[in-house]
Amino acid sequence: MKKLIALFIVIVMSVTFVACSNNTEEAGNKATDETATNTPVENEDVNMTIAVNAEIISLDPHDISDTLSGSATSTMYESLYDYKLDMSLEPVLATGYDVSEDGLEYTFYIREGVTFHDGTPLNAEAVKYNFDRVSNKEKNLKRRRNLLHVVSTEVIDEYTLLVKLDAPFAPMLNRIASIKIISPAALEKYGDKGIITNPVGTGPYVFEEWTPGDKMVVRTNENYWREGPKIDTLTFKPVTENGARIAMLQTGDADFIYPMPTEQVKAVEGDKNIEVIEGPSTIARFTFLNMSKEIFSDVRVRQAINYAIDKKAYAKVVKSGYAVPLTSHVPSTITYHVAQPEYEYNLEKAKKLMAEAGYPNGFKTHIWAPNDTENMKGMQFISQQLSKIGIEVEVVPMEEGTLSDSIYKAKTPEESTVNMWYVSWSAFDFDGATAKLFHSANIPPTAPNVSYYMNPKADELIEAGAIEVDPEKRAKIYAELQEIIWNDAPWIFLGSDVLLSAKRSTTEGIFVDPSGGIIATQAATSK
Amino acid sequence: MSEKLLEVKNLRTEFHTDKGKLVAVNDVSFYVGKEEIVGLVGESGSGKSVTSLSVLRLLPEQGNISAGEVLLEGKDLLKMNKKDIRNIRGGDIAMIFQDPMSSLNPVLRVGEQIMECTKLHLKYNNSQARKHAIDMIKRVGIPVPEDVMNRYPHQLSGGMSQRIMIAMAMSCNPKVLIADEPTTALDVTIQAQVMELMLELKEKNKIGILLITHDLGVVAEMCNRVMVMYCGRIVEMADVFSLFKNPLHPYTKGLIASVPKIGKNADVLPYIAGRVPDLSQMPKGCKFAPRCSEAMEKCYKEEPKLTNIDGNRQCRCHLIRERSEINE
Amino acid sequence: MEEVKMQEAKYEDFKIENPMKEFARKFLKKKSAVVSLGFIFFLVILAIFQPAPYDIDETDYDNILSEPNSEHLFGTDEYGRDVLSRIITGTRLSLSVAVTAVTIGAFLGSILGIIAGYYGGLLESLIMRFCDILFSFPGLLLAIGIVAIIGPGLTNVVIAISIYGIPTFTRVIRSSTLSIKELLYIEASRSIGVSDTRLLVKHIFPGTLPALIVTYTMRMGTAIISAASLSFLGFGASPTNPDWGAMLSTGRDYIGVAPHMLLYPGLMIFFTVLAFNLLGDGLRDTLDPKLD
Amino acid sequence: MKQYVLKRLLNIIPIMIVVSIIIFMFIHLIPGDPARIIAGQKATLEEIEIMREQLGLNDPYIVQYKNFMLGILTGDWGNSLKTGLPVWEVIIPRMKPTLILAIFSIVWSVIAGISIGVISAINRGKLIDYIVMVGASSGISLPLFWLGLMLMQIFSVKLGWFPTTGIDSLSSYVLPSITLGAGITAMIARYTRSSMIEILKENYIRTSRAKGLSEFIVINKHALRNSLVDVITIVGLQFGFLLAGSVLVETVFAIPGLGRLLIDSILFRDYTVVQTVLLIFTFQFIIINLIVDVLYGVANPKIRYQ
Repeated sequence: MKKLIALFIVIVMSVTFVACSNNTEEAGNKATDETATNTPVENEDVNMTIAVNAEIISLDPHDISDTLSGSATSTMYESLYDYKLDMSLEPVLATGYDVSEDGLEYTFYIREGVTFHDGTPLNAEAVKYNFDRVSNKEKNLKRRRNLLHVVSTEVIDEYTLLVKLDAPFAPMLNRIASIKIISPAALEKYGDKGIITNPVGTGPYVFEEWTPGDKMVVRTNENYWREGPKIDTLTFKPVTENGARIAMLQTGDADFIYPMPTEQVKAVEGDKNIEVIEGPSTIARFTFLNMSKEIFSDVRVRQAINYAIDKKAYAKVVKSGYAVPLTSHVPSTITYHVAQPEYEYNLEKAKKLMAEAGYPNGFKTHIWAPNDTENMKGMQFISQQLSKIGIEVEVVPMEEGTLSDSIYKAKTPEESTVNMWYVSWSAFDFDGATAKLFHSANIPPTAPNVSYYMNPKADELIEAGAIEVDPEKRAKIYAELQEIIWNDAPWIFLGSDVLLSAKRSTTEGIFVDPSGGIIATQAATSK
Repeated sequence: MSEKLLEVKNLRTEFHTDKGKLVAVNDVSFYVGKEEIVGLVGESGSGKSVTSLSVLRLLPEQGNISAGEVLLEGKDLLKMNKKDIRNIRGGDIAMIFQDPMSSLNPVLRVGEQIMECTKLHLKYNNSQARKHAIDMIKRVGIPVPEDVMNRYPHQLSGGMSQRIMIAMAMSCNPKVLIADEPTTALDVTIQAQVMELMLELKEKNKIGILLITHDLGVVAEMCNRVMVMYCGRIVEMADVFSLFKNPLHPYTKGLIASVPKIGKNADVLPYIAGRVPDLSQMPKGCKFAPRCSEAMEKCYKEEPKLTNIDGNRQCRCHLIRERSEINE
Repeated sequence: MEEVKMQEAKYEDFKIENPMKEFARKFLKKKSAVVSLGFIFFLVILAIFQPAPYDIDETDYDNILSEPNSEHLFGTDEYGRDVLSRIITGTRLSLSVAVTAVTIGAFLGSILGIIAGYYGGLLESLIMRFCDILFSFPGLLLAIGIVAIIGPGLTNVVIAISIYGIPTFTRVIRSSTLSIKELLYIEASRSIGVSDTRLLVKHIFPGTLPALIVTYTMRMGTAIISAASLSFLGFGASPTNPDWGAMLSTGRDYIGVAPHMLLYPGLMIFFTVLAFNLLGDGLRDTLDPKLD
Repeated sequence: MKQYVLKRLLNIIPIMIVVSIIIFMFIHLIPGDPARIIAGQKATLEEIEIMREQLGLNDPYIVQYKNFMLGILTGDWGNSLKTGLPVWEVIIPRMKPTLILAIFSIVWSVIAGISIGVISAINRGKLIDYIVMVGASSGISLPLFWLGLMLMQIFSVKLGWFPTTGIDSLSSYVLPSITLGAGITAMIARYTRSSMIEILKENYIRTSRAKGLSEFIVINKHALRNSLVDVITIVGLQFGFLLAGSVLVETVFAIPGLGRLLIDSILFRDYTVVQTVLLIFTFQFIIINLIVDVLYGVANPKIRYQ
């Protein structure tokens, strides 16, 4: 201890001595010393880094619900079918499927010659093992919600699997696409928790390391069954601070960033090494209007509000220009989307509707959303716009947990205290983008139909659409449904995001799909 | 008259404060001879401590010696550069202070603090310094010096601390020792021991001592010559016998009268009325005039000069001047 | 000079300076403190009169994020609102958040501190343990925790900052009370039979004032920074309010694009906090309370 | 001294019990249903109900607290609700960055702070003192996150001297530790300065000057040793600031440390992680205070442990 103190005093003495005797150089040395130690370890590997805005929560592909963990697991795992960039489905670990006429039996033909990273082969048995794991009620895995209609799975032969449903379910293939296939041998070996940190799949990359909260590194799978990436390793790095993420791209510490903060596009515009990539999304941005509340019970008020919002200004101010107006309750990237006549920005019309509804002088209300800057910006914008038709909107940012508590604690519409909720929703298929938000059975606390939209006709169409296996008939049902919802205006229809990512100009083969998933199967770099 | 070891000539020390410039010591001259103890007496605030600090140029930042000379065997300390004066400090002139407890560094062992001196001035190495320090501690009359060496100051009593201070001061064989109220903070019995020690050191080492005190008893017991200071000026200087027998200055008289004497009935102890004036509120004439029972009109207007009397004495008083003039 | 001063003290009856005058004389010598006081005074003027050139809620979607120019000296924000106007108007909010929070903390903390210092015993142990526990949750984390429980928003920020200011005041006031209690005159007046309450109000409380004033000033800076930090972490003021911290938190999204949104509110916070700290330093040197 | 340390260690037990109750209360007072948050917006009610049951959230608070304490005592701290990993697997990788950041910051700020304080004290009243002290006040007055962003903008983005974020090399820690240490440096500098000014008035400093010691030795040996005794306490108190500051700095520089983990876990209602991190924070805070007290005793021989 004494020695420590002595050493310490010596250091301080020398510093004061230097400072006393020579007052020109005080600081500055430290910096150069530190950079000297910063010589990167020579590494033969070609690595690419993707900086993302959140942390990877888990690497168990069956027990995640966030997009980013989905992207991360997608580097190592694959499913029977998967989405292409245009949101259509293509066979991956399956080669095809049949569906029985009653829509209750699906037969999947599994791709031959594919092996897991641990060397075990992919076959029908392995897929069954995975489906059974996901369906297990005891395990309560997050993906189970996608297989609720599955009653049983049967192995027909080595590469054929039969899946039986309890009721016809039109988006079944979309749900199957969400189930990634894990090596059964690895699951046996590591267990349900151990698999989180020891992923073994069939994907283009093999797991290398993951520090929860920090980066995940994967290495190119040499034995990938199709053409894979042209790099050695790929790193996912969570960088929550927007400015920091861009700085990484500017300095070359990152090869690809997602999301590219919309506000910052101008900042990188002049940089030749950086390309900003725009893409459509499945994300709808809107505001629930709680129809069980007196003020929003009149359709004219809800329409007036929609007329009073300048959607172009919304895109410009809130999304820095990177949003397109919503033309239905689902974004145009969702199959069966039909564009509806626009609620154009028309204050006169809005005021007239308000007056007709008995609110010539408007009313007071409040809007809720999480307390991050982006959501707060959206809320403020709505508040500013509605003030022009006399509606005084108090902006109430809430911490996310509190917000969900405040919304779901209401057992009945009468108990609900929410007035407006500024929110976004993203789904892969029409049913996913509709049922939970508009079916009368899905009002809180069951699900987020926070508009308390209860229209029997809409309920009927939602149910019919879900079991209609014929695409044409389905399209008709959904076209009618969209028109009804649009005219009832249970939401303020604001916009659909344009997804922004940015890459170094050397980066190739990394894409963001409309759901926000990062696809790096073909990653390559010329750096 | 013995050889002048340390001589102070016309010393003037000023302080720069937020109330302006204050003269703490004005035109002070005296000397200390070999094997001599010179007393410097006065109330608190009379400038005696400032005088002693001025000698070694140890004044706090705001203090400044604006005139005079301090000669050690003829060399002017005030003209030396910083390095040379440091060689004098603790070397040829050592100093001990009023409050021994606070004058030792609380976080350093006693031995270390003594050894520091000899290592610096006599260039001793560690073991030489250690041996010498133990020797010095023994000489100031502390048993088990080895044990004391390893103690921290707070583990010592007041008397022991002052002995250590003396040991430290004496460890480099100084020619002059300046002792600023060395016994004030100590118990009476300890006081006597410390004084005894100083007398003994004076004899053995043939040093000159400048003893600063407000205690006339101490002066009477130890000093050869005495100077009385008031408001930064020397008001009277005499050998110790003459001073006590026949004080000239009214202030000196007052001081001597206010010392309680055993045997006399002291129902009412005489004291000097009033207080030492603030340095920033100095009266114009004689600084003592406001408190002086014999003050005349002249005393309020004109400051008296220090006058030689009987060859060996000096006094700063209009009365004395007049008398001596009459005598002449 | 110190020795001389010490000795002087015994002879002070030549002239006793009026304490206010003496305070003023000493304080005026602290140039940085005087400048700071001037700046704070300026802020208070801004807060009261709010001489904002533009309506702070006036949006201009065609003129968003424009750089500082002759029309908008500090540029415009993401809705095209005038940044300078929002900063000026925000003065009231930022100052009142800090003042309220620190006042509540000071009030509760002082009461606890005086009680602990004066009565001692079990009460003191209880109060001081309470403070230890509050202190064992480091700094801002306590405020974050409190806001996490009671939700974000200005009122709650005020509550959180008040609570986490309490132990600081309790400790300072307690030790100040203790040292005053030791003073003879308290002993004397107690022996005459003055009631405890009177003693506390008439003698002890005024004695703790210097420590209180200095700590209060210093805490103002801490409170402003804490409020801004809470806003930065998303626990703070509503974005509709022109709160400096909230502006900063929005502004950081535009770093690189519209640095003025980050720079000016940041500088404003910095200068304000600096002013309070320098003023606190000056007051401490002048009032010379015993702080531990 | 051994007895004293032992006594202080024993004292930690009741404090930690109270702290654990407070933490438990804190966690359950925060509104928000972890089951719903973890399950996500698209979860079914049944899924949420099963999760709630599995997490024991339907049990009475007393039972939950009992299980929580039993778990801690038996070494089973539970699994992170968010990732499903055992909490320690989540926490341990997060400790290293925070620790390195804290050590870097404290070391540089102690060295710089004391040096600045000493220089300022010995030049009291001069221009350099004035500049240094206004600089130190500025250090305290800067919002941490703002300073971090500005430094990053200048030194990483514009000049490219340091990596912007992350913890890939030691140089990644330079800007974060400067940011985190700035305030502490300023605090220490101010404290050292005032302590030095007081100490330089002490009698023993006059003694050491009267011994003929050079000003350098007087300052660095005699004065500094004494001032360190005071400064140690202040350094100890700064650890609280350090922990809180690390939350902000880790956010700005994307350092996967404990502070960031805590905030994320609170937002996610990952109770098991929140309670463990809070216990670690308070425990280390208490331990550091104990170490500081002991150090104080070592540096200051006057203190005797009773």
